[in-house]
Amino acid sequence: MLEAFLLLAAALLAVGLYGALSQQSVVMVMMGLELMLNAVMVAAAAVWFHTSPHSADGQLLVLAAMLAMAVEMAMGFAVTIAIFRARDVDVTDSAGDLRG
Amino acid sequence: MDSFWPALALFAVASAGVLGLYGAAALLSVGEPLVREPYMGGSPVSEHAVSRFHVRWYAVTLLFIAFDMEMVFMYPWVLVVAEKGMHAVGEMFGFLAVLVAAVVYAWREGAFRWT
Amino acid sequence: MAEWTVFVVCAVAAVAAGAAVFRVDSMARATFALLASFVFTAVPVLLLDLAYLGVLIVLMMTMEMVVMAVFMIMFMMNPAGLMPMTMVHNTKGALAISIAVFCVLAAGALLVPWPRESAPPPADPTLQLGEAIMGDDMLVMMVAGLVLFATMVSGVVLATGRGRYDRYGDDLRGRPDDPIRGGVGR
Amino acid sequence: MIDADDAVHWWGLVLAPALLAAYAYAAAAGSAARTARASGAPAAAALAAPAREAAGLLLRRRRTVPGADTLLWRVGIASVPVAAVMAVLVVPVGGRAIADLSIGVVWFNAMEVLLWGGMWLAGWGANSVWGLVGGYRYLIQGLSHELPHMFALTTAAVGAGSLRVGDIAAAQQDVWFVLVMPAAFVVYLVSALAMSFWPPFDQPVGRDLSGGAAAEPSGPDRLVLLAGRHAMLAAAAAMAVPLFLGGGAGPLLPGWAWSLLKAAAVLALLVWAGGRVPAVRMDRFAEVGWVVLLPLVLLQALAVSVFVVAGWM
Repeated sequence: MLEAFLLLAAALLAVGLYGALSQQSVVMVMMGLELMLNAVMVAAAAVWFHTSPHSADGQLLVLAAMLAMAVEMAMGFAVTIAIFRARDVDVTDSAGDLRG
Repeated sequence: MDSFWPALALFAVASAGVLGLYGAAALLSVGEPLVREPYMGGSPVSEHAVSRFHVRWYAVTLLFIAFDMEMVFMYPWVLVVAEKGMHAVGEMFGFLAVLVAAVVYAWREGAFRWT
Repeated sequence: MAEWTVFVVCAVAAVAAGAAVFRVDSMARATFALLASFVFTAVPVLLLDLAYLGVLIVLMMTMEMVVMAVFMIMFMMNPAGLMPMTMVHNTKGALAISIAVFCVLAAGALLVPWPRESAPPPADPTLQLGEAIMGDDMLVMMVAGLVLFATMVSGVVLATGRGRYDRYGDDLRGRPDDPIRGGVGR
Repeated sequence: MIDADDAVHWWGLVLAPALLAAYAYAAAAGSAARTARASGAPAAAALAAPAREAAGLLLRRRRTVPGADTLLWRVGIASVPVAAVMAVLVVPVGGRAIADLSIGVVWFNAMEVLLWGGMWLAGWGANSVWGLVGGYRYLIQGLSHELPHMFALTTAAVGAGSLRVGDIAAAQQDVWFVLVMPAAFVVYLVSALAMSFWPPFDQPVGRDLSGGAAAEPSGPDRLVLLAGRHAMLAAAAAMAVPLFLGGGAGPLLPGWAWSLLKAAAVLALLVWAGGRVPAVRMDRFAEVGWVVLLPLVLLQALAVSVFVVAGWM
């Protein structure tokens, strides 16, 4: 059963990676990152249950992934707002372009 | 250990109720659906509503996303606070005080106002 | 057997919904496909006896994805997907990398001899989590508090276009020049 | 997980949604009677008004809007009553819930938050400006009341030292939590009104938006949305009983009767207050929620935690 959960996590991570690599818009890139963190949560929960249920480390890893997701979202949106306000773009390719 | 089968069953019951209403309406209602422009108080509709929409409270969303992560820790904390004693209360409310300080800062900057 | 069925259905649905995020044109549909993916992955977590974490995923992800929808609609040029347009680069390379990563991870998942724990899981995993947060792993919460504080302050700094000095004037003595009065204060 | 637990009451699968529907109807009839009395019409005739309206909505020819995202629209509308019914999974009547989950409080919280998505989709899917603005209004209300609401729930859980709703009700043998944590109770009632966009928090379906999120839904869509709204109010009122009002505790009558009576009383209070309090605009409420309600309920939670640790509760 652990293998099945890890396969699910691997599939979610791959889908998220595809999105994060291929999308141009900052918000869509963030959605890819969220899917990858989702995969981390599933994997951490499954590994906790099957290999080390006596310690809470697996559960804490799920919480850490959730926290990372929230911070990533809040900061991602804040930076996007700041860039958008200054430059009127929300596309990663243009944000890397340093000329104003 | 919790059983979530009742939750699944209740979801089935609730969905069946909603589908039943739609089914009854399909049997009882009169005529084909009428396709009409959205109600605009009589004004002609000049564009789709589902276009870019600037919310004026975007700063609140950022604060909320950060602050609500605190609940992730507070719910399990509830189970141990009586046993761990005053030290646990101090830890949690110290943590909360830090976040409230950020809320006060945001208030002072006017982040809760529509801009 | 019933659990296995639920797992397979939810796992397939989670991956399908995750893939739909990058396939649909409508940004609203993309966001809610991502929410569906999260809800479907919460069910396998519930199957692992992690009642708290599973329900927490539904709770937190619903709120986060609705906020995500707000920003998707604000920033995307074509939020309803009414005009077909794509905003992607290097799809082939991304696809190749993703498939390669999946193959490596799947091989790892299947081939690595994972250690097995024969001890049963704790009676109440939520209690275990609470004891860890308040006991040995207190550092996690302390770090989280500081990180969240930093996130909130820097989020306000970056996101608000009009701070204190814009509202009150340079000497901070004028009346705030707000389009709409707030509920508390001046 | 697969074994049927002793704590699971399967008959509740039928009974709880039926009771919820009855309470939701009572809320609708109550507010119709209030409107009728205010306009001088006989209040008794208004008791059948919701049934007439529901029948009319079932029979009426429905309207739809060009360019509507029908899938998301339907999903959003349907999720409102479904979330309300799912929320009562953990609400005990006389000490018996369908399933008294060990994390019942979190479950209730999660189900009630599903309305954020549902209401936004109900507004978005219609491709109507008024509907969309209504959906966004619901979100900012949610962003303003949700944190105080969560801390109100947590305060009750701290008082009992458990997230199980049954334990919270049982912990009030000596003193009801409403007496120990009045601020949390008040905040809970405010958030109950706001989460079911009941007056004074009815801006998401406000008249100034010609109905807001409910402007375009017609026929069964409208029926499902409005029924879900009333069901959510009823569910929130029912949840207040185990959280703050001692659950099924009371003299003479059996526990289930007390649970139902208290839920009816809370629901009546909410419906009555909705008609008495001036409308609260969400642009004002955002700051009030964050700067007044949040610190207030946090101080309440701190006081209760200290009581619990000191052994006074």
